[in-house]
Amino acid sequence: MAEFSWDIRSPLDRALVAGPYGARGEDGVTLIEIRNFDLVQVMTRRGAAGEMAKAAQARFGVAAPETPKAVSAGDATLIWSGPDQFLVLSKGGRHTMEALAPVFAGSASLSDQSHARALISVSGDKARAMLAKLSSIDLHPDVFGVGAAAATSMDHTSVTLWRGKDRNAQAVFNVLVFATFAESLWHTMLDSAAEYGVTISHSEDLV
Amino acid sequence: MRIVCPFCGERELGEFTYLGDAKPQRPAADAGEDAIYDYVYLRDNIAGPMSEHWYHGGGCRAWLKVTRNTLTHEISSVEPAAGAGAAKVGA
Amino acid sequence: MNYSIFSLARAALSGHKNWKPTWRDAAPKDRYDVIIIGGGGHGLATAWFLASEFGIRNVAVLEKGWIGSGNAGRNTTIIRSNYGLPGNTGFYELSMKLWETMEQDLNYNAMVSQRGVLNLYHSDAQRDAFARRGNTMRINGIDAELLDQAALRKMLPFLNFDNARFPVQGGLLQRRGGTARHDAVVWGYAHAASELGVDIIQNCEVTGFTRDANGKVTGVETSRGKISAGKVGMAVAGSSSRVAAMAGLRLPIESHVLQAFVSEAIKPLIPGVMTFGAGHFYVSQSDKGGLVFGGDIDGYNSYAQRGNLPVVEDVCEGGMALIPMIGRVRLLRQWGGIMDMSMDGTPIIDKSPVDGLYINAGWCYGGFKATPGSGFVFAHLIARDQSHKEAALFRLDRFQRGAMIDEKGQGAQPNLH
Amino acid sequence: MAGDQANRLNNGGLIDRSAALNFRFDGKTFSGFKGDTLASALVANGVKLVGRSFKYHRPRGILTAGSEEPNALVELRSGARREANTKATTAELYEGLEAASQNRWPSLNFDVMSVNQLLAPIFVAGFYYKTFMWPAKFWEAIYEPAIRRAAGLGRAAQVSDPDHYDKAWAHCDVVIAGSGPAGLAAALAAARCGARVILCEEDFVLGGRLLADAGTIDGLHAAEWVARAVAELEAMPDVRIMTRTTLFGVYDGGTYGAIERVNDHLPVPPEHQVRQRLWRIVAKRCVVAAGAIERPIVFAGNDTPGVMMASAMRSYISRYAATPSRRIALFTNNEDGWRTAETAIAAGLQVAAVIDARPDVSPAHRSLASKGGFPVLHGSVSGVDGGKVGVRKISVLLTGGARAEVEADGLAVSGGWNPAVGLTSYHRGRPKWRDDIAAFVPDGAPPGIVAAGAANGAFSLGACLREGFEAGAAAARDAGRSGNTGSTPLANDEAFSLTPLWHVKGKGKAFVDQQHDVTASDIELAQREGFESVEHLKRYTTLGMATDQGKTSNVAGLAIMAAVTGKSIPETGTTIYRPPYVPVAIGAFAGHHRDENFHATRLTPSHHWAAEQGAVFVDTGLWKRAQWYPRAGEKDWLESVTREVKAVRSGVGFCDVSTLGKIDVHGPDAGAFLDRVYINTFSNLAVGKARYGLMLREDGIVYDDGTTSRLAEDHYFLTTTTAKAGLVMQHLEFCRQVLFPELDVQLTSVSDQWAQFSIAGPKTRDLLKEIVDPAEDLSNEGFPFMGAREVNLRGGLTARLFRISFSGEMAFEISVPARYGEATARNLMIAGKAFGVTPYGTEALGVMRIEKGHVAGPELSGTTTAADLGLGKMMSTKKDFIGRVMAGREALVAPNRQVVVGIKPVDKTRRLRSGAHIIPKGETPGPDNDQGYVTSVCFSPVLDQWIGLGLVERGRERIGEIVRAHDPLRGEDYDVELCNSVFYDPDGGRQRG
Repeated sequence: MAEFSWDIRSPLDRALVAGPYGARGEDGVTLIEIRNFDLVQVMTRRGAAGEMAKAAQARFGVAAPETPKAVSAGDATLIWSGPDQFLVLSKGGRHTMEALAPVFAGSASLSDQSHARALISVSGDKARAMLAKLSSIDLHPDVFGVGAAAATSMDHTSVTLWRGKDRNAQAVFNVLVFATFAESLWHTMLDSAAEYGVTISHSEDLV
Repeated sequence: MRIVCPFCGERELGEFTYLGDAKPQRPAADAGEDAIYDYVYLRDNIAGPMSEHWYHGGGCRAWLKVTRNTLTHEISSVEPAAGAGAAKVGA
Repeated sequence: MNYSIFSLARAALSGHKNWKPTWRDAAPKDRYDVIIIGGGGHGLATAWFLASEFGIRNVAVLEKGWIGSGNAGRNTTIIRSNYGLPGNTGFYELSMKLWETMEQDLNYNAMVSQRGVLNLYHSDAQRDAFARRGNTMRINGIDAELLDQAALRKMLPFLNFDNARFPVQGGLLQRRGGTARHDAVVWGYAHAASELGVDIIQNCEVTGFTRDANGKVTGVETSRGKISAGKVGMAVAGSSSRVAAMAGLRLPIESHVLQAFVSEAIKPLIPGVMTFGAGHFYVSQSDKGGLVFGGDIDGYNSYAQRGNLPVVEDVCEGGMALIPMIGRVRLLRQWGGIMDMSMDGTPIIDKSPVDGLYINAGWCYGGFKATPGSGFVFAHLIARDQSHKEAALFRLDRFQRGAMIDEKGQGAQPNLH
Repeated sequence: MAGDQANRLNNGGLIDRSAALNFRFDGKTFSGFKGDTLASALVANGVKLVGRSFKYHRPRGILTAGSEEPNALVELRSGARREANTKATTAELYEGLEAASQNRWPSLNFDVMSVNQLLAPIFVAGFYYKTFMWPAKFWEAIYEPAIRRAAGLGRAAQVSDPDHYDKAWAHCDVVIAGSGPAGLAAALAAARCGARVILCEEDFVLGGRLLADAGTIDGLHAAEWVARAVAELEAMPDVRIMTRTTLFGVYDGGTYGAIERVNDHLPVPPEHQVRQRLWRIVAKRCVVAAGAIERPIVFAGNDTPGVMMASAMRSYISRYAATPSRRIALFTNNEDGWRTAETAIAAGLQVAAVIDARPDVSPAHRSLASKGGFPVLHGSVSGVDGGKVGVRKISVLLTGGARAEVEADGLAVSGGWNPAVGLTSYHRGRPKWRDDIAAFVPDGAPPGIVAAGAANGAFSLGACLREGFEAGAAAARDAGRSGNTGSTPLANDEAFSLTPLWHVKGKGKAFVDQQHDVTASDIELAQREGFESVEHLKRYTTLGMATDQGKTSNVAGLAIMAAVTGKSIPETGTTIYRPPYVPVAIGAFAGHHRDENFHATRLTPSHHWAAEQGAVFVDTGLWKRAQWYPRAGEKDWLESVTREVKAVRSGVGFCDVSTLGKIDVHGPDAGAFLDRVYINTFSNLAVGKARYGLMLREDGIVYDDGTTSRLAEDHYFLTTTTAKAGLVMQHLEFCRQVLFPELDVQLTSVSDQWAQFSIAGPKTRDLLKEIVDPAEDLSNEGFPFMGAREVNLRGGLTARLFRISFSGEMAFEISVPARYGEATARNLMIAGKAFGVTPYGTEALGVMRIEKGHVAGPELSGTTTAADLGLGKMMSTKKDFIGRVMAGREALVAPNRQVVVGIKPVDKTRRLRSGAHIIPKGETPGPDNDQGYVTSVCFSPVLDQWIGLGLVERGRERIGEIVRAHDPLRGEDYDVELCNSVFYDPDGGRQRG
């Protein structure tokens, strides 16, 4: 009987070529694809806001976001994704559907999105200039600070965008894009960033 | 045009999809054919402030009731549809 | 006043001092047999056909601004009869036949130019839908040709065949389609109707209807006083709901903004009219040299006669996707018209539920090409109190009966038609 | 090379004499300097004749020094980068620039078409409407092509634009259009308040009129003040200065369109860079400091090369150190025009005379004249001698009636100034007339916009600074910023005295719109023919419709119309102002959305695997789907597809169906919710079962279909068609949030979460047994038809398995988390190897669905009812659902509707084509017997012939009838039989087996 191996492949597996891209000698934008994560959509049931909030607080030690923001909770990030709903993002295996199901039983419906999205982190001196070509959101530091989040569109493609913790004193913008659009948006990102010079890599860790 | 989504804040037109006049209410199942014909087909087609259904499909996926002047495109109010944000109902 | 090269040459000798107004700028009389509300192409054509075909010359056309100030002066000038559903097919062909003799009938050059209208397809499914429509046309005696990619490569080598997200695979061509100079159509009908005694009254806004004890419409109230009439016809696309409301009617119509664009004038570049099948873009080149183009409606109810940037971008994206050589051609002007969007994308030409009031409405973005046909069948309806056979399906009650004429299959959502 | 620039001053100007640039105009090489425009470089080289006019092909020179230029239009660059109608006055000079004059043949100097001037008496406004009607056929064949060739000015490139464009968003508190004194003052005030400021300047240097008309501000020379202001602004992090950027449009909600000419000043954009960028600027407030445009006076010969706007002449002399003429006459009706005489004298040029239309001239100017030794003539210019070599002699009609002549090689004209009212009028606000300056000023501006400085009719330097500063401070305040603005920059308030003069009557053509060759007598003719409304005037004469958008002609045109009708100018009114403020390249509006990037591309989870297999892909919406998998030796697609179908029907195959829309429907009321959106019932579906569902629009027409499975008591997994996935999600959210908010339901799209494959064929179970954990029971009893549940796979993965069939064969759909999609495809190949497993594409999928009579996109056309599709019995009579009532309307239940039926050619070798119409036998095709059409076709390997589905009048009652398939488009007409739409295994035994 044949043996089956179930290789996991990111939707950007083919498109992502690690290394420099675009204008030579420039290093304006850093793109990192993050590959190993669990992502669960939590949708509060009708009238169950209080119960859900308690459950979330108990599980994560922080309040679930009720407005567009991303809340860091130790080993998870809770990202607002719409009214009565948020995403739980964690390193693969930490907060899976199976683990969260009993937590929210009766107070929220869960939907696994771990495979439905690709996660791209954008940083660098020119990150805002590059994102201004893709996003209609105002990313000025006074307006879109650390922890700000938005359910929005980039290049007519739905994304969840939030600002993570700064890295090397630079802003980091995280983009969750639907998996089947990921390669297309990736190429658009490269086109937008090429004039600034790009450094490309991927990571198995949430950064 | 920019719409202030009650959940997301001000967003640009491209994130929204338009449906139309929010005034007609879907008649009850037994309301009869005339009532539903009226609901489906007849419009006041207001020249002035009008309550409209917009969908924030490029954002939080909430359906919104937007009051917008069809003569000037000026938006005077935006509220969520009854079932958007229902988790707090009764709470 | 007769127009020809000879009259022009004679006038030149006298320094063009002897030309008379193209139409008489009339003041309202107390009473007319028929009043047409709306001095656009449809209203003026209706008046001309009433006078020339149906012998009713005591007619006034009331225009709230200057004639042609509505959609007649804001469209992209395309004429065609390439429809696929019963009701539409015959009507638009009637209109096309009238275009073909209009200039001689009116003694006015409206620059009717049958340079061809080409709908491009980009998939097998689209080809099949075009085949169905083209065969409908042929069965109705209308010219239609289905072209494949090889034929198009020869005919229009500049289209994006090889480097495109949705490569052009072929097209449905109606050679008799084309363009006409929109303003000249208005002026031509005004000129010819005026010659037959029709009063064209500008700056005369209708503010209400006068009704008798039985509710029958007996005339109109206007910014220039009351005028009585045997019958009143409304041809006010863009304002249909507002005028109908004065008679207590609600219509299956929404008003939407459609933007249009013209580029700087350039030497001949694009031969006929073409429509992109994988996005929202259509284009022709005017006699003056500008690329006249447009796309989809903005999608929201509007009476503002102007639109927003997303549609401008969407249309230009379509243009660049189809014809990448136009990248450096500059967009010169953008404007918007108010479309009378009906619930099935098809017009309404019918007696209204109010006695004495006749409705010509719901033209969506297709009213210009219908101008002569609409005028003819509306005049027929008003004169004979009976629908012309080619407009027999454009009834107001078709939505109650479930007899919609929905070319796009989008149902009762006007912004999708 | 500077020696070539005979008309270049030795000193002064904002040009870099150390950076000479060579360029070519009409094949001749010239040189200029960095800092020049093409126009200023031509001026410096003594080139006067630059173009030919639209209709009469009259020789034309350079009239202005800005984006209002009507005459000096060129074809810039060559080949694929050729840009027609480029204004020489705004084209920045670069090394190697190539330009050619337009609308002339064979050369600019000798233009054959200038014979049109002889026909000018006939070519009056609207002449074409009065002729060319006979013979009718001649219009398309002869007249129109000739008119088209003659029209159109420049030639566009005939090949794909090789440059790139992009688009970006910017956000700020205050956006400012223009960087003249008012714009800079506004920027300073707003920025000092802490506002986020964007300052847009269409020129490549900041300063606006200060670049040519120096003055003293805060005691500093204007240039020094500008430098300080710019330095202050540049030091502030929230100020963005954008040169080469024109704010062109005002859209709703404080959105502004701007075009940045990023690299138009270079021969070719650098690698990875764009040519131009479209900006959408979102601003809380906007200050329009776009200045004013000097207006001409209409007189005979006013289009002669060498006639130039007075302010433009100053710009060439002061800013570019280039002298358009050596001996200059000035014709003015206002104080400001005199500055040109001052500038000319300061530059050492001769002033031949000043012709001033006003009754009085100030003592200062009188003494200037006597010092300069030139006469001041009270009167008007009535004619110009010159032609293509340029101005030689000027005729003057003196006040009182006498005539005089002035010899000069250049004539500067100032008729006053028109504020740039475009941006403030784009929301259909009409500007208002101000008698004191005889000009329209902004009124009814869109919310959040204010004009300041010359754009608002303030023509003195002091007033410009004050208004700009106040407007900037107010805008920042309105945007919620407060701070210390410092003090207002101060300058003198020069007097602006003007006596309106629009048109000097005289012999010869007097041009109002120079580019479109609209003359004063054309306007009089239009009035005579009843085209009195300004909009009729514009349309009849084409006044103001040229590439300069009437910036120098509109107001003069309506002033002349006002004069002939006896109305005032404000009564006559203006036409509607329309964006863009300057013409914008179509490529910029498209940005990167062109070629393959026109729209996004969606890839299925097995895409790259399928590509490795050599699949041919088809575009389905945004998706790329494997259409078929050709094998070596197969001669065409039909052979490949037929093989795939046969392999499935005799063995097993699989197909990626991940493109179907997939929606999780959760919550206690999920079943009740689905009952309302589907015509059939789902609340009674057992957990672990799937059911086919059909949904209608509210108007009773079929909207979409798909299978929905119940995975748990409160969890359904709904699928939609590929085409409607997004729309159905939107529709369901509408139902949930708007129509039925009382239901406790949650919806999520899981389309991208799951890779889904259909595995079909009699050997499906054999294949699955290889890959599914042996403990799973896949027998008919253990996993019956329409079953749905999770199963474990060998190697540790959990998958969902659905026993549903589109092909009519024994089939399952398997669903795995999407990142396992590619592995699944590979593993299915391994598991099925022994059974000859064959991957199949959308074509084979389509063949099998037609053989089974399943309806799809062509039948779900948006006009068909459930009954039309043969699914009327699914409509529940026990509940309300969307579309129930409207579906019962008389015409939708009429017995003669076109309904789905099977169709096959009587001649089995014949190919059937979609789009053929159905006509009864023996009748002549016509609208009255057009009974339907063929919707879907395929070659059926099972039946070994072409078959199809169609929508045919009373089709189901006519099974067995022979009718005609009439296809005149393709020259075909043949007999077909109407038959049962289920061609294959009509009792469904195979899929249940």
